[in-house]
Amino acid sequence: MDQILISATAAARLLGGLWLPERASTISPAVDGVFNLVLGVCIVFFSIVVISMILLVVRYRNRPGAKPQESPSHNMRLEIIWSIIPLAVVLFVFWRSFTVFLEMYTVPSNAFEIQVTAKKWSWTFEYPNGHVDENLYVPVNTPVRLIMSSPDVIHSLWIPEFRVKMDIPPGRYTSTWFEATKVGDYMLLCTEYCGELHSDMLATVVVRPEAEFHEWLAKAANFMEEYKDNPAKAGEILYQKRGCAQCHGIDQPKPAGPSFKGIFGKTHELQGGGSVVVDENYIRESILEPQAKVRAGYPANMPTFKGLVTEEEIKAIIAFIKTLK
Amino acid sequence: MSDSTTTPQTETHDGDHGWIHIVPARVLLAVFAALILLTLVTVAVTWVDLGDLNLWIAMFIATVKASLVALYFMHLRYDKSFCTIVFLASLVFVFLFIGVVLLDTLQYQPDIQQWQRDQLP
Amino acid sequence: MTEHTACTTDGHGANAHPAWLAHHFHSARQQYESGKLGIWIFLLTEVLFFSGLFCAYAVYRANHPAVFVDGHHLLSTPLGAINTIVLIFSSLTMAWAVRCTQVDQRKAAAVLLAVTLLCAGTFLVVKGFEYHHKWKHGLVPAHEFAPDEQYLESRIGAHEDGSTLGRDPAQRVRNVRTFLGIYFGMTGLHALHVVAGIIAIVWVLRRTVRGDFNRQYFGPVDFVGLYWHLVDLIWIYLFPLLYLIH
Amino acid sequence: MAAIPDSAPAARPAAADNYLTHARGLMSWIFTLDHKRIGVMFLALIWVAMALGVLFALILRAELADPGETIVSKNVYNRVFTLHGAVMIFLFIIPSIPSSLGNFVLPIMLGAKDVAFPRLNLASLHLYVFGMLFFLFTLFVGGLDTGWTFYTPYSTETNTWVIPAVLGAFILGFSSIFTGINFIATTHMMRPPGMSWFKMPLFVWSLYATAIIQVLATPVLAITLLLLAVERLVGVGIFDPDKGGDPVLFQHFFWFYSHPAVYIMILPAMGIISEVISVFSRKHIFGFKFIAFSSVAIALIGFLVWGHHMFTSGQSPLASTIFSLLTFFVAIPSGIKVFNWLATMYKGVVHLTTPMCFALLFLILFGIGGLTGLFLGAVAANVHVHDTAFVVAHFHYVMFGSAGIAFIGGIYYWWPKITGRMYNDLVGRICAVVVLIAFNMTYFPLFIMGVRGMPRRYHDYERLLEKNPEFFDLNVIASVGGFLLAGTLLVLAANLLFSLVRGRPAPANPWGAATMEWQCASPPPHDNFASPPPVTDPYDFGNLTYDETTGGYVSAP
Repeated sequence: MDQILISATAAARLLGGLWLPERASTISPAVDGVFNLVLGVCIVFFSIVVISMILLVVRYRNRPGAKPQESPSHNMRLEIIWSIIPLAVVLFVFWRSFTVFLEMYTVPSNAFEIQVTAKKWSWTFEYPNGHVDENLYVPVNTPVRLIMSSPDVIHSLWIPEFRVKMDIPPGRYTSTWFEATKVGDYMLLCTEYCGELHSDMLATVVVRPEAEFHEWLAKAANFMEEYKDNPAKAGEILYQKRGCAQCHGIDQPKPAGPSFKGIFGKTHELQGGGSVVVDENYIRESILEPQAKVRAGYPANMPTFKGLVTEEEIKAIIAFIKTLK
Repeated sequence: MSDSTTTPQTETHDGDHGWIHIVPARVLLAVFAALILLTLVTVAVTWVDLGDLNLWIAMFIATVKASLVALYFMHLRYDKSFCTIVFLASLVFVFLFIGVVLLDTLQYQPDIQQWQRDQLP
Repeated sequence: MTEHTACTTDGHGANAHPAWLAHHFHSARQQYESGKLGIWIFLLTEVLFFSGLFCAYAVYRANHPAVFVDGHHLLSTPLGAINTIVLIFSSLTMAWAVRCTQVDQRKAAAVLLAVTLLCAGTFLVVKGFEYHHKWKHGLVPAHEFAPDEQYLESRIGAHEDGSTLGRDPAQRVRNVRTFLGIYFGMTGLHALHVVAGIIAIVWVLRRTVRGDFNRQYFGPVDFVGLYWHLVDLIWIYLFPLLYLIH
Repeated sequence: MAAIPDSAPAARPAAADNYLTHARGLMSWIFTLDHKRIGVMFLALIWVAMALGVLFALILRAELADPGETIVSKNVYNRVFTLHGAVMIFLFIIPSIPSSLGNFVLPIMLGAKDVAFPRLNLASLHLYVFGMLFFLFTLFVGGLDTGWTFYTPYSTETNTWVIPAVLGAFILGFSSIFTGINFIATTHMMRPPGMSWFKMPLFVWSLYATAIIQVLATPVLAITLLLLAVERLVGVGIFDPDKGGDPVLFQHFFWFYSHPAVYIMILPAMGIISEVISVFSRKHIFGFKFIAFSSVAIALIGFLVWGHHMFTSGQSPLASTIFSLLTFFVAIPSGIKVFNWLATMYKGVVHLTTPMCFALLFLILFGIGGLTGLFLGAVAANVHVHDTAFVVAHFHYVMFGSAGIAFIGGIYYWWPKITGRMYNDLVGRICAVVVLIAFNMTYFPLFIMGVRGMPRRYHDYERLLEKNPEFFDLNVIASVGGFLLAGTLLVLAANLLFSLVRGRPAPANPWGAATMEWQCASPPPHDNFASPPPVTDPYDFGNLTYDETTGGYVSAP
């Protein structure tokens, strides 16, 4: 029943909002302007072609005894007209698109920089004060610059509401910027095919007023102190924030990585024979050198977290895994 | 390459061999000698360090040698002009391809170097 | 294009269809010129085929000059020069063989083709020696690329000048690996084309000895000749680009 | 011309000596040098390839009908969309028109006995079969999951079967190069006396322009695929960033071929449309020189624009701006062609036979497909819609909707000449209308989804439904349309195969066309013409009158 309800509201929304998603960044109106200009050009040319085609077919349809009338098979003036006019139109479209592209490309100097790392099937965002999160929190009405890199394959960051997209090839930095104008939550998608869980590689863009954002950032940065007495809780936050959840399930197992539920203290077979008891240093080793002892039956494509995780955070994660009986 | 220059030439009768061109032996030998000479020159030039100029001199000499081979050994001078058009077209598209790819890779090179510097411990 | 002004009823007039003229061609000239156009277009595809490697070379040379400054010391210029001269000589003998076929000197053409084969063989032998020399020092850029450090030091260390001092060895190994990747790519593909050339020349030699060609029908020899000249032409560019780097 | 009497009893044609009955036995087919037999064999193989591609498409559409995992897992879905792309492009649409219809019709259109290099033509066919075997091998051992673009570094590190597929595409590239060499040499050297460049039919012009692209662009694909295979086997590092390589360099190499390749697909289709619209409007083609030169212009400018596939790939803004400007120039010749076709129909007598219906369908779908290319040419708009369902819709409208539909129109146009049988015209016309509806049902929703936020190659769009609940309905419409479209294609094929058994024998010139291939018998004799017929204007239908008894046209003496 609810499926029908969703479709009904969706159909209404579809007809209401003409095509383009919500405009939530400073560049969106300009991009939509170019988009609608090209849409107009398309509708005009398409209707010229189709209407004249229908008229010609109906007017000169094959009636008995109809004879083709004499008419010239070449007319230089006509050819010039339908070469120059389309050329003028497309050059005008190019000019409009070029001016908007210049705006999209030049980054304002006072931009708030966030390091983005896209790796096989999860995003991590690192804020200037060192806090790492799996969602993108940004202040509203301030330009934000994303400096992106990938350790494995090409990914691509797309935020439809901001009209922003940039591929992230490995081995270099690529960057893009936007200035959010509306508070709210938006979806961040990976649009360059990157393997098995390409369609699960989503994150949320959380736009908050400036004050609220900075307050959140400060609190989030030192959650480790906050949970000093309760490392398991800190471990659980890290389990979410660092993308472990993407591959290691707890209740419902995931294909990419072994589940964490009740594994502490157990012995597990390893790929290529041998077995290991799951204790503190096996977990620590698997975080820093994941390829060292790969559990049998799972693909060995876990990226290393060496240099991304502090000793204190490893202890918190171990404490968290212990609690998962 | 559509050109209307190759409208069918009339040919008097089957017997005429006007279309066969035989390169005289002395031309072959002269071209061979020139090529050997140029090879020695291009090797000799490397002993003199002229910085970037070396590459362009080497390329110039190689192009001279290549055009000698193409014009005389490959008959381009004596054959129908369309064969030359085909050969030049291939060079045009090679330069287009290399030129634009170079233009682009040079532009985004700083991003790569910046990333590589960050990887060094 | 041919146009028969003296067009008789069945289109072929007095001279019956000679054996070497294909049924869908009107005259020897049409067959020869079609073949010439066809081989030239094939050479165009060969030029563009190699353009990919020349483009990779240009991109690396423009963006990472150090790769070539380090790498080219590993090649021996004398061997490269010998190969160039051998190939140019084989081009001469090939062109001469085509000339002899056109003037019906069948024996001379056969001898010259044999000499061309000999030169091609020499080229491959010299190439083989170079490859073995690299392989011996572990300089083949495979998955586990473990070059012989001491050999690298001897070849590159000796030429250390201001620009390359103070570069850490790991970077040098990366540079050498990329250079060797391009070196083996270009010369390997060229060597494959030399082998294909040898097969084509053997085929033409066999037909020359069998006496298939005459004054009016020498297309195959000419076209294999053109292919061989292109192989030589590509080497003319490869030699300075790989061996004569400063 | 009165509606063709479809119900006439199918009298078995007298066993005249034609290219089908000229020689018997399997060997006479496998090692034939006759361009007509090679064309027919290519047609059959291309139909098989299309069927395989459509099958993969149906699996994709069935999976996407429901947000979660419907019928295939993520890994299988990734393999199916890769094989769908690779089979449809390398095995179906690149060789489709030039190798089958082109091989059959070009020499007869020039009054020649065969293409310039018959053995090269046969080698092209054998290479096509050899390449197809590679793809079938990849299919049976589990397929590959890199996407038909083989982007590195994913294609160099995935453990699926990439190398057989890459070698298959490498071999099919040579089959395409050989066809290109053959057509350029034939067009230059095999024209009959008196046929200058501007007395040649426009289909020959479009095949000539296509051959230029095949010959200039395919070698670069060959070296790219070779480097990819070497990269996987030996790990040289040209495209691997850890070893100093650059993945964007691979994209430059790949798209330098793949953009001109889309013009290899569309130009022959435009050639067919020029022939069909002129013949079934009973009027001389309008602006012959402009259509001919716009084919060559598209072929040459097509080499300057490959960067518009890489606007968001980290390509420098300077290069993006240059490519965007040049992309707009390449749109102009296509516009000129469409306007010239419309001008051709002016004051003519439009016969709505099946080929004409598909030509009009081409005009509509190419209208939508070509114009949506403007969104992708403008950098500002491209950034939003790149790599989304919008792009998928655009290239299906241009490849399937234009080149595929024109291919079907071309088969229906030359079917009487190839097989000597007439098909049921009414079934063809009805199918054309159903294809119009089904096609738009299948691909127009993808435009809307792409703009609203549906990326490309997504197996599961469950979480996207929160923001865009209409994705569910649009995907359902698309899937239903997809199955309807596949069914119509089946009916179109069955109609032709049925005509082999029960079709009326076809007269030499059923449509009243003035190009040379209609002046020999259908199916044509082994040697086409004893001597080339007199060269006339290929679009002058003045002295052709309809003859009731044979159901075809005869030229008044």
